[in-house]
Amino acid sequence: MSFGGLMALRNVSFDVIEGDIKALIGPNGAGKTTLLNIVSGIHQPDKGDVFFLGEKLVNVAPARIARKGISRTFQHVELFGNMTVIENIMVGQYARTRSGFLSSGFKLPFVVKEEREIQRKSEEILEYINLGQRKDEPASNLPIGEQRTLEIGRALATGPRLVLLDEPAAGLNIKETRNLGEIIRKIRDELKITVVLVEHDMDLVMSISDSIIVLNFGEVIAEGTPLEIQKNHEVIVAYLGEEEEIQRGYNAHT
Amino acid sequence: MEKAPKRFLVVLVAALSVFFLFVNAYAKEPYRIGALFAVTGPASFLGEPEKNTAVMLKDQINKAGGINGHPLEIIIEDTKSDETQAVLSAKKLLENDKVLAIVGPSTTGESMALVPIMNTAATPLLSCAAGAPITQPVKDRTWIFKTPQYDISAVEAIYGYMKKQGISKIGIITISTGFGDAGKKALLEIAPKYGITIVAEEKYGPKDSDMTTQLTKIKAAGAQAVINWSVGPGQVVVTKNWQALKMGIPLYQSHGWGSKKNIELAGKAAEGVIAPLGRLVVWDKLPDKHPQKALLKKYTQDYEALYKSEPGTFGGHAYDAIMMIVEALKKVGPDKKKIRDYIETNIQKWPGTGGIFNMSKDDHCGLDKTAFEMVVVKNGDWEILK
Amino acid sequence: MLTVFLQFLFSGLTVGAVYALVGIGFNITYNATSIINLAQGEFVVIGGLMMWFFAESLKLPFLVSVAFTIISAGIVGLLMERLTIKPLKNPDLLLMIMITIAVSIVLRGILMFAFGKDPYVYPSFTEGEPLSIYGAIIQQQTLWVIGITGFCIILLFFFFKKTMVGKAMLACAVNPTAAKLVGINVSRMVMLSFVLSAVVGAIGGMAITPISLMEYDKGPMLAVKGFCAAIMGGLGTNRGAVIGGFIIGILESMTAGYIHSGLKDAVALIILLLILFFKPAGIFVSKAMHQLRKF
Amino acid sequence: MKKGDLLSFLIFILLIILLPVISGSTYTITVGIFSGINALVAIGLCILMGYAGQVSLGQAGFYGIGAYISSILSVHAGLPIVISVICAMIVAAVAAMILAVPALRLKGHYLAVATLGFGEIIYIILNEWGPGGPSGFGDIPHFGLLGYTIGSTTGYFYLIWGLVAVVMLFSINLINSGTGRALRAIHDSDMACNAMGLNVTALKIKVFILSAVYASLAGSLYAHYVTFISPSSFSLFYSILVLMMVIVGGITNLWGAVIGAVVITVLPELLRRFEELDVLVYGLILTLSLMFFRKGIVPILIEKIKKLREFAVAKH
Repeated sequence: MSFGGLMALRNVSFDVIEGDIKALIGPNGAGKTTLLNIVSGIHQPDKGDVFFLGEKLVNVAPARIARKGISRTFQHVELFGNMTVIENIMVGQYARTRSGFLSSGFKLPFVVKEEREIQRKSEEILEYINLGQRKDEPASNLPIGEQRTLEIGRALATGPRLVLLDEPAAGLNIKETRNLGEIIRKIRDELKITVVLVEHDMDLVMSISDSIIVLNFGEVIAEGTPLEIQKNHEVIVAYLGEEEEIQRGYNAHT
Repeated sequence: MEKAPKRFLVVLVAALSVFFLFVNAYAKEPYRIGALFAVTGPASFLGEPEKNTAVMLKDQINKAGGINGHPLEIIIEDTKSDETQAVLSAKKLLENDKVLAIVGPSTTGESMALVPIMNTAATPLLSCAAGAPITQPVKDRTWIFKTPQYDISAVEAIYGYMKKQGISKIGIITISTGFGDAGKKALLEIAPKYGITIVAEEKYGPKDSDMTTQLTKIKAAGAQAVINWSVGPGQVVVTKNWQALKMGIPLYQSHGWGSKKNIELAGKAAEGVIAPLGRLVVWDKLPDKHPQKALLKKYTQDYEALYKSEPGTFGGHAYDAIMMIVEALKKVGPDKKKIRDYIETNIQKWPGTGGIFNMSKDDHCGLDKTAFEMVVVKNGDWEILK
Repeated sequence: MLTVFLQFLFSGLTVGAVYALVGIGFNITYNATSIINLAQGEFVVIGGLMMWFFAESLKLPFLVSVAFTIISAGIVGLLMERLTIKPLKNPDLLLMIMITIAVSIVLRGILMFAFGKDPYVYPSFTEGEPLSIYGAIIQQQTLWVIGITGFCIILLFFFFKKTMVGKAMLACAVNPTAAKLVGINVSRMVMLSFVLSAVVGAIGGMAITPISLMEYDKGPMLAVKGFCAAIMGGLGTNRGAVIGGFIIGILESMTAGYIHSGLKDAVALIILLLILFFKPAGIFVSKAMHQLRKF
Repeated sequence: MKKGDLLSFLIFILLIILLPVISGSTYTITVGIFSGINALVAIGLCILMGYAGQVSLGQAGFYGIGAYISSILSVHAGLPIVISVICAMIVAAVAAMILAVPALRLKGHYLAVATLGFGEIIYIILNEWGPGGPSGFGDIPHFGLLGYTIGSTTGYFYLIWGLVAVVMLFSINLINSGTGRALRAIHDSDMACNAMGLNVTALKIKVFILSAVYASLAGSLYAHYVTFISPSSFSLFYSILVLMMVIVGGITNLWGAVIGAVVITVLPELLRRFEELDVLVYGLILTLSLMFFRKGIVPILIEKIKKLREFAVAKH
């Protein structure tokens, strides 16, 4: 993948095991979001492939990828700000309904039934992510923490097999982050949905991930369990920078 | 609160006195006719003089004692050159103002839109637009008349003159509006009858600023003359382009050319331009015994004194329509059916601004090519060609 | 053959130059505000009619008339911005555009009231015989129109690239908040952009009136054509508007010449649509640049 | 249907039934007829712009297609009018699809120009090849159904406003359904819609088609009412007029489209007394109302009613 001659990702290859929480970490500009964008179809790679349940995802439209079962959240929250909380969740389920223009306009019985079903299920999801109380508020009125949770709820509403979370803890306080961790774990354990997570909050990453990949300058520099990653020298260099490493060495000498 | 009755009384007295004044001044109830003109919008070059004419005639007639003592009331509505507005205005005149007859509208499209309404309302319409379909077929247009000459008559006048000049290959250039389109159809239709071949047929939009391309094409096609059929600034631009290109072939214009304003705008370029014009614009060059001369002179001079501009052919259409209705009212009174019948049967050898009218059961216009004179621009003035 | 072709080309250049100037007018306001000012066509009309008023009716000397015309157009632009655009705090863009349409209706009403419905004309800037190039004829005024267009473009280029005010105006376009932070008076820049676009429009009007005549309701047609020119080249780039204007003008003239004059507007529009479908942000705007803009 | 919608709808139906009875003058009813025709076009544009966030300056094109196709079919092919009207709607739908597929990739001003271009091309086609050319063509039959012709003004009023009611009902249902939600979602964020698996392009195209079909229906009704049509009624001017209706009425509310259509149609009638100055007064009223009622008439009314109600509740 390259942007205007700038190589954003190269030779990146990894697998995600079904039912895992996989974290993608790396310094700013390492290419994490780009990677998510490639998987969800927003960007097309110059070279290489993405496979999901045995199907090739390259050159497939984002909406179709979503319908195949990959759902996501965004680094900069992309809620439907003019709609209420529950409506946001309900939109998430629309792609799986049969209602179209004519059937909706004529209000055919099956449309009414589907709508009732969506309503019920949306309330369920809101309870699940602890937003049941705020269901009729405009989404843009929520504090950022709840907006991020709502975005996750909306991603779940599409009925995915895999959710991609792009920095879900950004801007959250410690308590909110802990709640978030709970929710992500519940997604894996109770809903059996695979999670790929891009995150800077190392406490969160280390506490919930089953495995971690580290990217730097568009390349994978390490892969393994949280424990392995914490000890990896290259990762420390990437995060703290070469100079600081030398500095530290110099300090050690004196 | 207690002041209210007193105030009411004052108002009542005032209203009553106004009413009695009114009744005293006009012992008889007024005859009310409607007028629909495109005072604004793209066809305002038609509507403006028409409206002025209507206002002027109303004042003149009332000053002279009205129609058999009945004052004449003309309610003028602006159709904004738009068919929908024409329909609405006509409905208002018929329903709210209960008019005896309607003069106008100014354009063919607007007039066509009113045909079913006038037939249903059984009220005469005297259109000021030229299109032949307005009054044809007459059996479906019982209540519809028109005062402008047919486009075909203007074309016949041009072709007749061309034949005398030995011109047989022409190029035509028309404006892409109803006016130009009607002209184009007439030009194409009767060309064979006069042995004329149209070697190039061009168009331009009403707001176009340069027609040299079209004229160049006409010249390249080997035409011996150009006919431009349009109204508005387009005819001046064509004239200027024609001169700039030094085309070397004569330029003919439609009867829309009949305004001194065009000569002014085109300046020297207008020299030598030929057009079939109603006698209104050349009244001062007519022989004194011509039946139209007296009325043309009076109308033009009155109009110019009042509005400081010339009425042009189009104001004359409104003049003819109003005068026909006035004459009918004078003879048969305020009865729509009788007005219609009077106009159809009694407008015979009737001199108007547009020509000598001869209405009949089969012709609700009553003019032919003799309504036109071929006129050339010479030294910034009109000159009748023989 | 060459003669005929050249004649078509000259005709296209004449018309195209005017479209280009109107297109540039659109760009000036767009660049400072993202608004498409649909009263731009009325500015052109004001230019032509006021010039007639000063030069023909008041019989003022030529240059004085030009100066007065420019000043009066500038005042109209200023009033328009102060009365209708400024009072609205962070309004919806679509609403603003509708307001400019409403203002154009008002301006047309005033012009009709003041000048009536007749067309006006005054003599070319220089009297004399048209020039002949390979047998094709080019009127002196056409050269004036093209020359003035070129002059305006060069002047605007230096204004935006070399002067502080010009740079400040561009800054407002790219990021009004940041511009405000570095001390640029954004409100004044917006006002200036309206004045400038009115002046550019009026200059176009002054130049074409001897060729095409001018009447109160010529504005909408010019606005539509100029808008198409600006879009074809890519909104915001003056180079685009100029080339877009000339392309449309020449396309119209060539279609009239070689296909049929009834279709000249249609062919120009179809080409415009095709360009948009393949290059959704116009010829000279890259996709990345386009994405920076909300509209 | 929500409670508020139901109430408005019932009031609406009542008004439709009563208006001709109260007014008594066919002039007023005729103004009502044109308001209704314009309302149909405005409702379509309102869904397109207010709900799906797409601009169109080409509605006059579809309006013209409706008028011309159904007139040509009923006059020259002798088809029953209902069939001609439906055929016209199909043609408009196909035209909308052909335009929408490439055009809806554009946004903002570029989309506006693409639709404007489309509308103008239709106008030129009607001018060049339409029956009668720029002069237009007449003697189009009045609307009829099963051998019964609707000739009276009142009959036509009920026909048109009955259709407006049906279209309104359909549109309200649509807006309040899952599909309507999806449309509003497009308005907010294309990217998120994609992530939700919504086929944004297909939805946009469908709304565009819907608005075209409404406009086409309105055009057919116009043609069979006036019985004469010419291209000048279907120019860019009309597209802008409809846009004005939607904005003045309030773009975020379907009732806004109806109210806006009525206001913009009635306004010039009220301004007749100003004679030639009416254009100026019309422009001034538009400018001021756009500046001071920025959200549009209906949303502002709703706000006021809400405030009144809150005030009343607070008083208790």
